[in-house]
Amino acid sequence: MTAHITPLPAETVSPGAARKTVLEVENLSLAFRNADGLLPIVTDVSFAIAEGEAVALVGESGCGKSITASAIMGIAPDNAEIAGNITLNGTVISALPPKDRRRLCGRHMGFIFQEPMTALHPTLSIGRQMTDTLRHNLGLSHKDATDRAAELLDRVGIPRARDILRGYVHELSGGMRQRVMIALAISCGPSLIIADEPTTALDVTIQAQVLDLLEDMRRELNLAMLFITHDLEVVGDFCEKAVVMYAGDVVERGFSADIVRSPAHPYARGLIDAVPAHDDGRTRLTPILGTVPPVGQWPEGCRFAPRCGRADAQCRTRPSLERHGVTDARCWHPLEDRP
Amino acid sequence: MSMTQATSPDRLAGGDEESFVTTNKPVWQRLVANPTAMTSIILLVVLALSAVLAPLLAPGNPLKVSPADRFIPPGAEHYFGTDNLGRDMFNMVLHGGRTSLFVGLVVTAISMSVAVVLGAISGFYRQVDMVLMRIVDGLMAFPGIVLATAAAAIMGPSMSTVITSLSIVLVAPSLRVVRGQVLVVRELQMIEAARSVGVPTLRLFTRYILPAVSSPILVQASFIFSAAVLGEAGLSFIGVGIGPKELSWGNALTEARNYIAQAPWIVLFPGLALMLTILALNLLGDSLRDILDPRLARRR
Amino acid sequence: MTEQSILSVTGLSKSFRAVKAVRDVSFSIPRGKTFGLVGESGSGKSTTARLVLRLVEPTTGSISFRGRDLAELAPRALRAERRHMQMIFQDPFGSLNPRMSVRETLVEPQLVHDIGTPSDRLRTAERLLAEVSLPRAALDRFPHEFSGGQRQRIAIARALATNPELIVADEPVSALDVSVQAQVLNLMRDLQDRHGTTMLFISHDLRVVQFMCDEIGVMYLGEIVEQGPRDRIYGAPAHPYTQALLASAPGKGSGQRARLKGEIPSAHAVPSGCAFRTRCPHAFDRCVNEKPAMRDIGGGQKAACHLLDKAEAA
Amino acid sequence: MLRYLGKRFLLILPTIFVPLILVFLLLRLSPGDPAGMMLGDQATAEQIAALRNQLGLDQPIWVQFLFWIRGIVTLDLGNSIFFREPVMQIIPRYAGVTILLAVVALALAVLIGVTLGLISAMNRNKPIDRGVVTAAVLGISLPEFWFALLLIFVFAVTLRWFPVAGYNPPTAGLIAFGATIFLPALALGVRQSALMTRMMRSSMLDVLNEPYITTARAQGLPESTVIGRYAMRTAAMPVITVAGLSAGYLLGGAVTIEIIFALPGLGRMLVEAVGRRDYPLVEGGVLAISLVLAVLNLVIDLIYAILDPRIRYQ
Repeated sequence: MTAHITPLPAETVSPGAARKTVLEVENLSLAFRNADGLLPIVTDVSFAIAEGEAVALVGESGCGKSITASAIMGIAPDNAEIAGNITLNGTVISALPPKDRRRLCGRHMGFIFQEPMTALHPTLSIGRQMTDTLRHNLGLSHKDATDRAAELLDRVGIPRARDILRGYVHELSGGMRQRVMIALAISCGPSLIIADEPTTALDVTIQAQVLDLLEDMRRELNLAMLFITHDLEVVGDFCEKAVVMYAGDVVERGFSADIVRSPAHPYARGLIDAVPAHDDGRTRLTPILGTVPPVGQWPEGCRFAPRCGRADAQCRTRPSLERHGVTDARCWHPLEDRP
Repeated sequence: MSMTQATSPDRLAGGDEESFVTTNKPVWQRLVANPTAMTSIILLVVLALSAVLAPLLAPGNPLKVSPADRFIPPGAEHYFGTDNLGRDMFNMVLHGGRTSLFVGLVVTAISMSVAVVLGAISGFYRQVDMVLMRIVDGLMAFPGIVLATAAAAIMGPSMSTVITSLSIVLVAPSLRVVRGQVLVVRELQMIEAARSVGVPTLRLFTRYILPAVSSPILVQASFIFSAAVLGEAGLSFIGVGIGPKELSWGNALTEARNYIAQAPWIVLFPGLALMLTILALNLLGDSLRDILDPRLARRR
Repeated sequence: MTEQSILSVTGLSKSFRAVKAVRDVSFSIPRGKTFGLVGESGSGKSTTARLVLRLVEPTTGSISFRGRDLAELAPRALRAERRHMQMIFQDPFGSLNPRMSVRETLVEPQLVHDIGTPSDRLRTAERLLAEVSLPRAALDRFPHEFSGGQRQRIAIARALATNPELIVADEPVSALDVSVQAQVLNLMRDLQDRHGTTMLFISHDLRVVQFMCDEIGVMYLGEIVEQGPRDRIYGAPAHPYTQALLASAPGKGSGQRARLKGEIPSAHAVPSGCAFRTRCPHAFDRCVNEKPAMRDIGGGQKAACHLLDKAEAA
Repeated sequence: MLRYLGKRFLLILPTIFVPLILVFLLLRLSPGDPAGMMLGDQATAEQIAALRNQLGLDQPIWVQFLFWIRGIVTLDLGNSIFFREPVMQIIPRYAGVTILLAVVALALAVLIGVTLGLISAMNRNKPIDRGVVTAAVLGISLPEFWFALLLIFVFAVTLRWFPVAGYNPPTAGLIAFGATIFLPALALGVRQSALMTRMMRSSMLDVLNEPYITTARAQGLPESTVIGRYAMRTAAMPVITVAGLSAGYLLGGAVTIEIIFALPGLGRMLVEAVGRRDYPLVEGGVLAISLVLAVLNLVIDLIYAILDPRIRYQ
């Protein structure tokens, strides 16, 4: 445990009940080894999630949010060099050998992917995929595993669970597939769920249903949830806290409501202003100029500086993640004009 | 010999999509930077030169019989030794290469041209496609060597028989590849975009579809070349190929097999030459595909 | 249909074998305005876009464009007419020919329609590039050298090359990151203001449609269930589907979300009567038997729902 | 599922008839009179006329075609000119050897190919993988008749482990049979095993990149289950396809191998029949090979349908 990191004040989240921290990520860095040496993908990512809490990892494509998730799960590619501490329920898991890491998967951490169509096996039945997991992780008999699988499907709102167990992923609609994925992720009673853009591929009305289901599961099972998304509006609705990433860095961290309403980091502000919001009657949007620098071509110092209106000479040195008002931001010139 | 399987099987893994993705460097630069490609190209150039220059490098009639010089092992006099009739094997291998490469070249040119024309039509007209593809199914499933054998029996073994039957047999896999590519490309958004702009059909084909399918056609051509060389050798080997009056690597092996115990070199050298040619062509095809199809290349 | 309507679609339908992808769609767009089609997957909005341009042949219906019925035009005449109607596609990586430089891409539409001399065409290409804020140096580059947002600018420039009167944009920003999306949306609005182009804008994103469109049609299972001016649709949605769609959108706070039950039915098996009845919270027996007709509810707003009859009767 | 198989069956019919029609046309349309060619130079005009009449060659071509079709459907292919007995009695005598040879070769190829391909994929980019990849390229480039001669030289002539040529049927005992079938099968199977090695490797590498493999790992399943059950199930599909394609190749390759090893098989019979201009037997041989291939392809389709529920669903 390092002292200089300010973990998110979990105690103040829900006054009255002190919630146990499930996941703590400290100074997580990840780089790919290739012919030219190390290619940094993610640097100094720190955050914590308590039980029953949803934390969003927000950013545009290529910011490193998905690879952060796979580093936590222990399923990052072989050529990834990972530094920093990952603590799950009080145990430092980042130091464990791969075999032991694998054992945590399913039983302690569940994963939900963006595309359930490709994330579920095309030629194994839904039931087989669920019972394989249940039998291996919980040592259930075939019959018990099948019963439990049917219960789980029922619980995530899938009608005719027994029939669906015999079916295959291509026979289901998009929403049903994602429900199966959720059932699979919670099947072995994990304390942490990592959901990688779980509703991006779904239609608006189905997206709302799936978000509701995830919220119900989180409350009922007191799950800690890491919710990876590019959509700040979903974050505001669904997650208590948010971690905003840009080019492999955490640029802002705090309560979602604060970040959505009055972000301190110019990038977070830019993301919010770039979206045409309902009822705002604007005739022009406020885009962020330029494009996200590709991995390997990050500028020195603040990585957002080349696209930032507030950048000056100071931004050529790297800012640290510090408390500004109600959120933490990695910025030399955070926005002050907060309500 | 593989006459029905010129489509290298890696294609079946789904390599048909996205093969038109461009990368930054021009193709030839990537070819030069690829050691496998360079090795195979150098090998092919050497083989082609030795075939073209055979009359200079090995003057004299390669079929000239000299009973006094039978079964001389390889040495300074006869680099590859002599055979049962006292013919110089080095001479025979060089001249045999002329036939093999010539047949390969002509068969590739014929079958690929036919495949491109028919493939384009097949990719655009459903009814034609139905008929053509059933014929291709028939040709692909059936061993080409049996058809070629029958053809040779009826039309008599000769260079033109071999070229005709190999071309017919090898059109099938090429046609399937070209047609598959045209079908994939036809569904691309850039084609719909071109149509929405108002690009006429002929221009659509020449400016949009043909350039997009040219890479897989090139790859396929090298595999067809190797299949044709192999096919000619196999047919000539069993005596239904170019006929006994001409010289090819396959022909050279026909008699040789009877003397394998006494003079293994007469089996070794023509076969080695044949294998090197096929190897070079296959390597070229593989590396071309790697270069032109980055989606597959990342696996290697 | 107003006097200055440049495009007027009536009774447009398309069936792919047993699948009725688009059913009896009608709308018209006044010159210089933007009409938005919004809907979820399977709603038929993209097929409608292609039907309007006759990239897909309509099964029935008429498409009146510049005073002629596109559905009746012979292939040659249709191709000539394409000069006046262009399309922008969703995928900025797929819609450009990777073997053609930006110069060739921008010259191509002019060449095909025989517009101007070669040097005119080149000047137009340069002007177009400037209009979409790309440097002149981009002319000799190839699509793969650009980012997604830049490619979409090139696609927009190509669509403008023949100075068309109508542009159909099919999900033009949904493949882009939000920050880039804003750049492209601004550009499209600027260009429309400058050229007075009429636009048919297809999107699944309610926010984007609200930003871009004057008039909106909401599609469900191949039909327009409600249409009207933007502020009416967003301010006072009349159809239960529109209401649910707006309520499902994120950013409204989780408490406010009204939920639709079930999934979108397959286009193979469209429910009888009102297609939306299987998911509608207010469905009653009449919805099973009788297909609701589109009714005018004032202010240019129309919706197809039996509830509107009830409300009137009450 | 039944509909799928029915459809596959219909699609397989051309694979039987196209080669037969080609051979029919070759025989009838080639210059020269088959009857004259069959009987040789010494035949009298009467003899030729009699044979022409017997073979139906004096009929118009479409009548010949109908007769020929009837012969195929009723499996009455006439008498062999050389053996002077019904073709349908000769074929089975030879077919058994060829089928055994092809089956043993295929078994060897699958065994070697799947094993090496898996080892290679699991050790990607390590020395063993590079070794296998190189060996596979060499194997694909190996002309099997030359490889057969090399095998004979090493194992039969030099080491004397196997006979140089000849054939013992399985009824002569498994060891005796094995001794005469092993070298031919190895020679015939080597290119196939190289092809399958490559196929298995690339297919496995593809599948290992699939999201559902990540899911299986993320569910905590041990690597042995992930590879053995989740990855193999899909990675095997292309290998089965190759095995199906191999069948035609193996039957073709059997021609040369049977000649080299003096095996009394269909391929050798066919080449000899061609040499003797025994046309009924040639047609019979082609039909037999077509039928064997058609049955094999149906079996492959059936395996596919069992392994892949998506096919059953169609």
